Amino acid sequence: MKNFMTTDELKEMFLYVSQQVIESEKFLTEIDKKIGDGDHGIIMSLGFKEVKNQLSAGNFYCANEVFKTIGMTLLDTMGGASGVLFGTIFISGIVGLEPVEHISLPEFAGIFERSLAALKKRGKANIGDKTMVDAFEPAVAALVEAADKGNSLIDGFESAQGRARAGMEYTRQCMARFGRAKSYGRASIGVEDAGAASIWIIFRAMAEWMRTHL
Amino acid sequence: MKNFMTTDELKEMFLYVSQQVIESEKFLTEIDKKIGDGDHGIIMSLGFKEVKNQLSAGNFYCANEVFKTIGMTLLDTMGGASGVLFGTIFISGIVGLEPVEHISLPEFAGIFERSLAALKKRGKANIGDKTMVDAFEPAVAALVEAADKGNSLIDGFESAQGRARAGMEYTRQCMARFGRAKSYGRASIGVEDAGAASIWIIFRAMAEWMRTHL
Amino acid sequence: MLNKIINSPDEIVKQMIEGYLCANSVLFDAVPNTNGIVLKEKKTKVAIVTGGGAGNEPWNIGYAGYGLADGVAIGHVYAAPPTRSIISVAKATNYEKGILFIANNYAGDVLNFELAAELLQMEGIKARCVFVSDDVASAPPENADERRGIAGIALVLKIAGAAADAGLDLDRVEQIAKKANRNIHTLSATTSPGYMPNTGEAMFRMDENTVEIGMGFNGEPGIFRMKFAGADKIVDVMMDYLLNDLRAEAGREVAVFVNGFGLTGMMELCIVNRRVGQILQEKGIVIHDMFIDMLFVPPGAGGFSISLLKLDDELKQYYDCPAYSPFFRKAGLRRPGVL
Amino acid sequence: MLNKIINSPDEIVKQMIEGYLCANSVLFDAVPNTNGIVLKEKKTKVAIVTGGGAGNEPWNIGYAGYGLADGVAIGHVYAAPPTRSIISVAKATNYEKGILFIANNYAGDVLNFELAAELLQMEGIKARCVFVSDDVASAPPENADERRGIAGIALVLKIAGAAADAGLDLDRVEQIAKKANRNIHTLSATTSPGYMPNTGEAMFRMDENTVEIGMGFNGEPGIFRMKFAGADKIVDVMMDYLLNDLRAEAGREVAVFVNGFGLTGMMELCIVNRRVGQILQEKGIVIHDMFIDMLFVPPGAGGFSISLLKLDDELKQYYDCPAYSPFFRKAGLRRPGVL
Ligand SMILES: Nc1ncnc2c1ncn2[C@@H]1O[C@H](COP(=O)(O)OP(=O)(O)O)[C@@H](O)[C@H]1O
Ligand SMILES: Nc1ncnc2c1ncn2[C@@H]1O[C@H](COP(=O)(O)OP(=O)(O)O)[C@@H](O)[C@H]1O
Ligand SMILES: [Mg+2]
Ligand SMILES: [Mg+2]
Ligand SMILES: [Mg+2]
Ligand SMILES: [Mg+2]
Repeated sequence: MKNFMTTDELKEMFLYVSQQVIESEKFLTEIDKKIGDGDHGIIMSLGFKEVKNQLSAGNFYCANEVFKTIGMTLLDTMGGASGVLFGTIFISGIVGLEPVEHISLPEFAGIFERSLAALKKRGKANIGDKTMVDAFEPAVAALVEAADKGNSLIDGFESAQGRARAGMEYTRQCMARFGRAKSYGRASIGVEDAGAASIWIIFRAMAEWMRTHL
Repeated sequence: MKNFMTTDELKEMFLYVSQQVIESEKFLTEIDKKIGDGDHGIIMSLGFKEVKNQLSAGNFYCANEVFKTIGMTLLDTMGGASGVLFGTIFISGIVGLEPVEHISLPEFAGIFERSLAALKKRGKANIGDKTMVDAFEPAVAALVEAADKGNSLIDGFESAQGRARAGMEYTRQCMARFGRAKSYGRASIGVEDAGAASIWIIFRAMAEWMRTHL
Repeated sequence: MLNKIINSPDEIVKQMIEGYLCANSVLFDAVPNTNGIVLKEKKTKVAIVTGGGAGNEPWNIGYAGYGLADGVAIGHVYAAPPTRSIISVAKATNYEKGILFIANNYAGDVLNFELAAELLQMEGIKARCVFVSDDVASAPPENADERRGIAGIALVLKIAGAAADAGLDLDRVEQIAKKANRNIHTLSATTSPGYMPNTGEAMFRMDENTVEIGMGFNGEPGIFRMKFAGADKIVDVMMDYLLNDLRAEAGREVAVFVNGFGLTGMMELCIVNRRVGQILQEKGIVIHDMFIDMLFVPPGAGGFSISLLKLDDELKQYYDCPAYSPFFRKAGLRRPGVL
Repeated sequence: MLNKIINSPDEIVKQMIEGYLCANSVLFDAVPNTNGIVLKEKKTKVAIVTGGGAGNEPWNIGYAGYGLADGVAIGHVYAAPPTRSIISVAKATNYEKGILFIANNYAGDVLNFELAAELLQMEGIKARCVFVSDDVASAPPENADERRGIAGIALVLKIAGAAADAGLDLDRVEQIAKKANRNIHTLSATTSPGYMPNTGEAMFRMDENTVEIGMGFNGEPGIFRMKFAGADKIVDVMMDYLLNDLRAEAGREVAVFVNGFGLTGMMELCIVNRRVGQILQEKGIVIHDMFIDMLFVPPGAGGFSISLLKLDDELKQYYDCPAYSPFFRKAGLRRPGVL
C-alpha cells in the first residue's frame, strides 16, 4: 500500500468524496430539518456537484490547487453557514503553503490543523457546541497523532473517520449553541448535528477511497 | 279553526318562520356548497335574524306592513342573488295593495301570485331551471287553486308546503341554468337547489304555525 | 378544517373593514350603517363604485383608491352586497357626473347592482353597470357575456378609474370599461382547494396530484383536469387555450397579469410568469406590461390565474396610469416607480 | 406534501429571478453568473445591498427598489447567499460612496456578509454590515443582539434606503439602520406549518388547534403555545409581550406593520390589525402609521407577525419616504398615494 497520494489521486479521491456527499443529500437534510431549516443536504449536494464539475474539468499540478478549487467552489456555490465553513476547511489550510505534489499524512495533518484553527476563529464554536467542530476537531487530532507516531496514511484516515463519527455521535448529547439549531435549546439534545454528519461523510469517503485505491 | 289571520298573528307566524330559517342554516349551506358557493344558509340566516329583530321591535297595523318589513329587511341585509329574490317575494306582492288587516287565503294567494310574476321577471328563471322558482311556482299555484275552490287557509298552506317540497325534490333532476350552480352543468343533476329548499322551509313553517296556532 | 384568525363568522366583514380603516383612515371613510368604504377625496368626475362578496381579499376592499374605485360595497362572504348597501356607497361618492358600477358577472351581483342602478335612476342619479366576464373557462366565446368575472376585474377597474380621472363622461367611461372587459381574458389553474373564510372548512374536495384548469373559485368544475405537472407544463396548456380564445395575432400588444391564490407563493408566480413571457415572445406577441400580484385571492387555495389584456392605443393610455390603494398598488408605466 | 408550482428544485431560484426580471426588466438587471439583481438606476449615494435565503418571498427578491436596496443576493432556499454572490451584487451597484449590507441575523448570513465585507475592504471598497434582529421571541432583551431577524428587516431597509437617498454618508446611514434595528420589535404567531418551497414537504408538525407564539419560520420552537383562540385573544397575548419588550411609554410614536404568512388572508390580517390598533389606543401610544402587507411570507404557513417600530424625529423623517419595488410598495406619508 502506498503511503502518499499523487495530485491526480487526490483529485480522484475528492471526486469520490463529492459523490458520497451528493448521495447523502436526503440523510443530511433530514437531520437539518429536525433542528434546523432543512437546507443542509441540499446545499452540500449543490456545492459538491459543482466540485465534481470543477475537479473533472481541471488539470492540477499540485495538491494545493485541488484543495483551493474545492474550497473556492464550495464558498462560491453553497451559501448558508456551511458554505463559508466548508470553504474555510479546504482553503485556510493551504494558505502560504509551498506547492505539494505528493501528499502524505503529515501534510494532510498540517493542512487540516490550520483549517481547524481558521474554522474555530471564524465560527467561534468549540467542542460541545453541537457544530461541525465536534466532528472535525477529533478527526484532525487523529491525523496529527497518527502523523506524530509515524503511522501510515490509511491508518491515519481510518482513525480520523472513526473519531469524526464518534464526534458526530457525541453531538447528540450536546445542546446547540450556534446556528438555527440554537433556537431549539434543550430540545436540540438527542439529535445529531448536520454539519458534523457532513464532516464524517467526507472523512469516511476519504478513508474508503484510500482503502480501495492505494 | 280560524280561517284568517290578524296582523299580529301574521307577525307571530313570520317570527316562527324566521326561527325555522335560522335553524336551517347548516342544512342550506350544505346544499349550496355542493353546487354553489356555500353562502346561502349563512345569508338566509343573517337576513332572517334581522327580520326577527325588526318584526319584534315593530308595531304593524296591517299585513302589508309586515310583508314590506320582511322584504325590505331581506333586501337590505342579505345580499347575494337570494337577497334580491326573497326581497322581491315579500315586497312585490303588496305593491299597490290596499291595507289588509285580516289576511285570509285569497289575499295570500294574490300577494304571492304577484310576487311570483315579479320574481320570474327579475330572475328570468322558469320551472325546470333549478332555482327557487321550482318550489315557489307550484306552492303559489296550490294557494291559488285552494282559494279558487274556497278551501280553508290551513288546507291551502298544507297543500302549498307539500307542493313546495315536491318542487324542491324535483330540482334534483334538473340541470342548473342560473346562478353559480350553472357552472356545474350536468354535474348539478342529483342535488337539490338551495333556494328551492329555502322556499320549502318557509312554506312548511307557515303551515306548521297555522296548524298549531289557529 | 383550518383555524381562521377571526373573532366571529358573523362579524368578519365588519371587523375587516374596521381593521382596514384603522390603518388607512387618511384615505377612506366608512359608509354609515353598511359594509362599505369610500375615498375621502371627492373629485368631480364620474364616480366608480364596485363591490361583491367578501372572501377573496384584497378584492374588493382593496380596490378603492386613487385611479381605481371611489367606493366599494362589500357583501357577506361570497354573497353579493345588498342593493341598499350599493346605494349607500354610491351616495357617499361625488356622483354629480354619474356613477359607473363595475362588478363581476355573477347572478347575485348582477341582480343587486342592476336594482341599485334602477333605484338611483328613479331618484334622478345617472348610474350604469358593467359586469366583468373575463373567465374564459366559464362559457364558450359565442356566449362570452355569460362568463364569470375573476381576476380581470382589477384591470377593468384600473382602466375605468384612469378614464374617469381623465375627465371623460359617463358614456365614454362606460364604453372604455366595456372594451377593457371584452379584451381581457383570464384562465386559472387550481392545485388545491381553498377554505371558507368564515368557517375554515375546505371549500371542496380535489384529488391530490391534480390540476384543474378553469375551476371556479368556489370549486365550480373547470374545463379540464390534468395530472399535476411542472409549472411550465401547466402554463403551456393554459396559454394554448387562452391564446386561442384571445385571438391575438403576432405583433399585437398585450398586458399580462399573473395572479396568485392564497397558498401559492411569489416564487411560484415568478416561475409561472417566466414561462408566460417565453410563450408570448415565441408567438411574437408584444408584451406591453407584465405584473405579478395577489389581487383576487381564493383563500388558502393553491393555484393562480393568467390574465391577458389586448391593448389598443386608447386602452393603453389608461392602462399606463398609476393606481394606488393600500392593497392594490401599481406604478404608472411612464415613470417607473411612481404611483 | 403540497404540489409546488415549480419546474425543478435545483432551478427554482434561477427561474424565479428570470420570471421576476421578465416582468420587471425596466427596473432591474440580473447580476451575471449568480442569483442576484440590481437596480438599473445607479445614483451616487451609499449603496444598500441585502440578501438571504430564498423561500419567504417577496423577501428578499422584492426588496430591491427605489428607496429600498440597490441590489439583492439571493441564496438557495433558506440558505444564506454565497460570499461570492454577495460580492458580485455589491460590485454591480454604484459603490463609490460605500456599501451598507443589511441582512438578517442568522449564522449563515452573518458569516457570508461579514466575509464579503472583509474581502471588499481588502480591495479598498468601503463596506459595513448591519444584521437585523427584531424577533423578540428568539432571545431575552439582555441578549437582543442575538435575536433573529424576521419581518422587521423590511422597515430597516426602507429607512436605510431613504437615508441613503437623502445623501447621508456611510457612517450615518449605518447608524440610522442600527437605530431602526434597535427600535423595531417583532413577534409572530404561527397557526399551521409551512411547506418547503422546493419539495412541498411540511416544514414541521404542529398540533391542530394550537397557536405558537414566537416560532421561527422553519419551525424553531417559540416562547409559548396556546390553544387556538379568536383573533383578538391571540393579539392580546402578543401585544402584551411585545409592549413589555418594547417599553414604549404612552405618548410615544410608533409605526405598526402587520405581516401575513402564506395561508393567512388579508381579511384575517385586517381583523388582527383592528385589535392591534385598539390596544395601542388604549395604552395611549401614538400610531404614526400602520400598514398591512405580506412581505416576509413563510410559504403556506398560517399566521402573522406584528412589528412595532419606535420612532423619533430622525427615524420618522426617513420612515415617511415612499418606497417602490414591484413586490414592496409603500406610499410616502407626506402625500398619500404617491410612491
Ligand atoms: N458558528 C459555527 N461554527 C461552526 N459550525 C457551525 C456554526 N454555525 C453553524 N455551523 C454548522 O453549520 C451547520 C448548518 O449548516 P447549514 O444548514 O448549511 O446552514 P444554515 O444554518 O445557514 O441553514 C450546522 O449543522 C453546524 O454544524
Ligand atoms: N335568476 C334566478 N332566478 C331565480 N332564482 C335564482 C336565480 N339565480 C339564483 N337563484 C336562486 O338563488 C339561490 C342561490 O342563492 P345564494 O346562494 O344566496 O346566492 P349566490 O348564488 O349569489 O351565492 C339558488 O339556489 C337559486 O334558487
Ligand atoms: Mg440549515
Ligand atoms: Mg350561494
Ligand atoms: Mg354567493
Ligand atoms: Mg439555512
